[in-house]
Amino acid sequence: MIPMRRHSQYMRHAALVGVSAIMLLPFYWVLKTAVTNENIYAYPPRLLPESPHLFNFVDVWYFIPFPRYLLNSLVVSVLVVASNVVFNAMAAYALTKNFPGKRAMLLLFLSCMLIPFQATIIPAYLITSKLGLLNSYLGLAFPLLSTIVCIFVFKAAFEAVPQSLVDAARIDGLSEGRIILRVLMPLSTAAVATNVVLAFIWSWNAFLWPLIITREPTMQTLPLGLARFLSYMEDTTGALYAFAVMVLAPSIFVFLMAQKEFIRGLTSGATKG
Amino acid sequence: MISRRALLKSGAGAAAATLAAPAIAQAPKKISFLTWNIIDQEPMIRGWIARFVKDRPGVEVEWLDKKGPEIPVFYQTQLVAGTPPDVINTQGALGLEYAAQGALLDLTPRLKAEASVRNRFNADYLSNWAYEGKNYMLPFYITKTLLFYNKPMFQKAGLSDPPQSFDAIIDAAQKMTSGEASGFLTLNFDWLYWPLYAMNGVDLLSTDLTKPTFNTPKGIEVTDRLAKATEAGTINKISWTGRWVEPNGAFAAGNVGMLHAHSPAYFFVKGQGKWVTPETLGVAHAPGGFATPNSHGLGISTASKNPDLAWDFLKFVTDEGAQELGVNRKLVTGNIAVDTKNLADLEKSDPLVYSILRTQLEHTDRMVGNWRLGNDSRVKEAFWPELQNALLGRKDAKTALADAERKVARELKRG
Amino acid sequence: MPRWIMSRWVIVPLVIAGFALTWNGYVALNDGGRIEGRVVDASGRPVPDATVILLERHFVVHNERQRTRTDSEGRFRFAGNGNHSLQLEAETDSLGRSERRIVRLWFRAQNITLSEPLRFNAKLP
Amino acid sequence: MMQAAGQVSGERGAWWRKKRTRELVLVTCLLLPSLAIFFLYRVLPLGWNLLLSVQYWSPLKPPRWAGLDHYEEMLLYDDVFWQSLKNTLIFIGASPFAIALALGIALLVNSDLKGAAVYRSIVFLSYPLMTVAVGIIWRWMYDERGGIINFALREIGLVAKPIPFLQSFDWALPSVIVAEIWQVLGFYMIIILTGLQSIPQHLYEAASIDGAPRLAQFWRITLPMLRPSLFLCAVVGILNSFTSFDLIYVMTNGGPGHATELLITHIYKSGFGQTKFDYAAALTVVQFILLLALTYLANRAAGGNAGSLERQ
Repeated sequence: MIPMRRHSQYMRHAALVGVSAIMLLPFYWVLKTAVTNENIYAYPPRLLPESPHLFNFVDVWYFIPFPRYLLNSLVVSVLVVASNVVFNAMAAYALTKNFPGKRAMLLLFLSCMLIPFQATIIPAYLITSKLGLLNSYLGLAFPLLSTIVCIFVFKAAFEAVPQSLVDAARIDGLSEGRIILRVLMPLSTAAVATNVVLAFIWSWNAFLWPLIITREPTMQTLPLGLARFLSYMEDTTGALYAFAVMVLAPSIFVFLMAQKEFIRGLTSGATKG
Repeated sequence: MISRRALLKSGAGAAAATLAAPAIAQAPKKISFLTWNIIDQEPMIRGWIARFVKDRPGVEVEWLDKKGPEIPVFYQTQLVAGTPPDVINTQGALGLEYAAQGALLDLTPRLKAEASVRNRFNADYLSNWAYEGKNYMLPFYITKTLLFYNKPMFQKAGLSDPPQSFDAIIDAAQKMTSGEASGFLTLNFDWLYWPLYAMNGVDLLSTDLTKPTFNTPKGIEVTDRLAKATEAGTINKISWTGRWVEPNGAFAAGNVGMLHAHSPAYFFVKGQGKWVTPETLGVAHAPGGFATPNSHGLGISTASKNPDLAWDFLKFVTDEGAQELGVNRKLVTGNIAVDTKNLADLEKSDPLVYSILRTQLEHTDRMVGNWRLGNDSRVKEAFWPELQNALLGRKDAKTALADAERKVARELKRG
Repeated sequence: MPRWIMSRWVIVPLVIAGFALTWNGYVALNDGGRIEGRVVDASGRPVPDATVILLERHFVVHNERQRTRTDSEGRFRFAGNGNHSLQLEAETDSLGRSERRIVRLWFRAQNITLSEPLRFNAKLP
Repeated sequence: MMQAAGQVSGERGAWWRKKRTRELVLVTCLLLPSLAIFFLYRVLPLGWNLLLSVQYWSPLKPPRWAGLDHYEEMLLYDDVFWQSLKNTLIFIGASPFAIALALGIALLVNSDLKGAAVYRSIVFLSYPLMTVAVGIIWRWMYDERGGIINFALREIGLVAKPIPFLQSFDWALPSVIVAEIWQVLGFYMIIILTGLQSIPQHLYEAASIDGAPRLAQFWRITLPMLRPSLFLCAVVGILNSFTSFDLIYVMTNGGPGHATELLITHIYKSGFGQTKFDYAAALTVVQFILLLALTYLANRAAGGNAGSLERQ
């Protein structure tokens, strides 16, 4: 009987290794192209990089003001992540309460999710210009300060916290705000991690909104740097793929750093009532 | 502007109410200059601005450069918000669309007042940006299509000089097609393929631009022959599916007989094609001298607060600036004096580029594919997908052109 | 020692900051913009008094920036180079042009001595 | 300063009303920031689009009443609309396959396998990437000459001549869908893992005691309990029909012809490419209604209520 169990374990490992290989192939392919300069239209493509060198990364660093774009993207992402955690927690806590019109509010949130941002560019720009936030970090971050999926993640995490704990805290005379901070948040650190990673991803990858709202090149973010790179180098050299690697690295870095909490957040946030 | 944002950061932050107090600071006279993907000439353009501002105290010029596909998004959002850049550089017929919308200033009175400026430019190219008889833009740099051909492939197929007619193109292409090699390839964006129809006497619209006139037996016959040639591999399929990197890359790979494209394609092909030398790359006009222009123009936004300053900047760029631009980027600027001088120098320093740029100034009276339409992109969206279906053999030529005619007529009626 | 010091949210940023500092220190020490090298003919003999041209890469085009001549032992020296991607080429009336050497630097104006000399295809008479 | 408790309901009513109103005030204050942002950047723009879709509007000309002309134009004359609608439905229709694939991987990873966390991270690694960069990578992998996919197919001998994936009318859309699934697969897997681990173990123990085979356990226990997670995956799948705008913009830009045109790219091209803002607004309204209907259907199918992540 035991070989049967071990046999199924090997089968599972084999399947997962296969899946991982398919998922990792594009990463390898972009890395391989980033470190070589051979004519990338030659056939057959070489599987192993031929005479690899890292100078493409140096070209990218100097071709566009990479540190400046990196700084802009980081500032916007920090702004978005911080506000996301605060606003989403507040909204989620409100949604755990029952008040008249709660179902309507949930439906409003769900339908807001379905409005594509690409179609709302012009009114969004007009509103931001009325608020005087054009060409500023706050303006870049404004539409992303709160996201609906994250509110639901927090809502599930708050509902997983036993009601008895919340009532005990209220009896001790804690104010609502302190209840969120002292009782609910510590128990849902994993949901916080989820918020951090998702908010970071969506603010870091925003492409169309920064394009519209920034005027000076010094205010642009990394995706716009990539678009400018694309326009001029027309992917004929390895440098474009070196740039893609340098743009992907921070997202992967943040995910791997917050990965333990993030996975635990999504996997235990909504459980163990 | 800045004070309001700092106030916002320190204030309630997200709950920002609409602030009533506009900051009326005595801003210096400022104009903004939006260019189309010319970031590689940053030092030159910064130099222009420095020189322009030096002897005009209190004037500021803000320079913005955007990638081609991003200019419509950026410019129109700014237009709606009422803060468009004062001077804008557009490619092909996009400028006419903005003029038709009323976004660009009519330059005819200024040109009439300063004949010296008007006579500076090649009249045919200047008239490319005339919408309903009024001039809206000045040439920044100009290009039109020509025929590049692979001399070694020509010699191998026993051909000596470039084809002089549509049939000659098809025959020459057939002789060179074998295995991976194909005979002919063209670019297809912004009507660049239209000379193939013009040399057969087929025109898209009537002279008064009100009715489509391409759905004729001759038009169907030409489309059919192109489709059959594509089917047989004589015409490389990338002509109808590629955009810029694919067609030029294929010609640079060295197994395509002819490339019908405009002059900037040369620099891409030279960058990628090791085989490209003055001896191996042939340059000629398309049969009949027909060519579709794809030039860059400079216009002034009607909502500009300093139109005179913008006009002054326009005159500066198309005179002093043109000289530098022509030399740095090896192109033709439409400024007659500058072009003749640059071409004279180029004849000695780079004969191949000289022969290419010379074609851009010849047969300028036979320019086609440049109908002065206010809704050019809509007519193009109505016509091209149908033609593409026919050329790729997904529809027979007759039904494709009939569908295209119905759609183009509808777009023309909508205005 | 408080536990959070050892958490990765502190260790990793510190490591990155450390690496960035040492790297910038190294750059500050080595960015004089000096380029030295030798020019030899096909058989390896130094070529005196050859013109050496330094070209700088600008987007996709290489523009000539400086010229210098080699000394009696075929050595040449450039100063004040501000770019990170260069090409070098030697030229004499008798031997024509040498191969065009692509020189890639780790940072702008990095001081460098060519490990391989610039080689002419032809031999000195 | 509590009043004497003896007074009758009127005063208790006032106090009661005061507590409820205090709670209502608290709820609105907590919701205010998020609501402000959604109102400014989602609701107002939708209203703007609604208003525009019934007018002839262009930036510098005074708007004229258009009634339902744009909708009529869309339904009767614009066959690119029908093509992009078909493509969008195919795009959304592909997400169940991706969800099934993610369910398979989640079941494999969810066991006590050594190193399951490593596999989990690898599969999820593709989600945080920038879609523009993913588009560049996949466009390069699908390349006819230098791409790895064509190379692998020819080495295996499946194909004699390389397939121009992104230039052929029938291969372009599936290729873009595969790239999108590659990126979103990890996110589906994580959501399903969330659901899997919220299923109490005692249900499985009871079933195995009764001798129910593993497959029956899956159909009667795992799948029904996973309904909220599957609903969230379906919603993410629906959202992807417009969040993958960047992927299509970089990979094929709607080409060849309109083979990979989605509603969102058609909206973008009509609005900014052809300066038909009023027509693009009408398209936006139609897309919003379509997505709302699809979400309602997914909600009904999943049986969950609007708060999708809420436990039963």
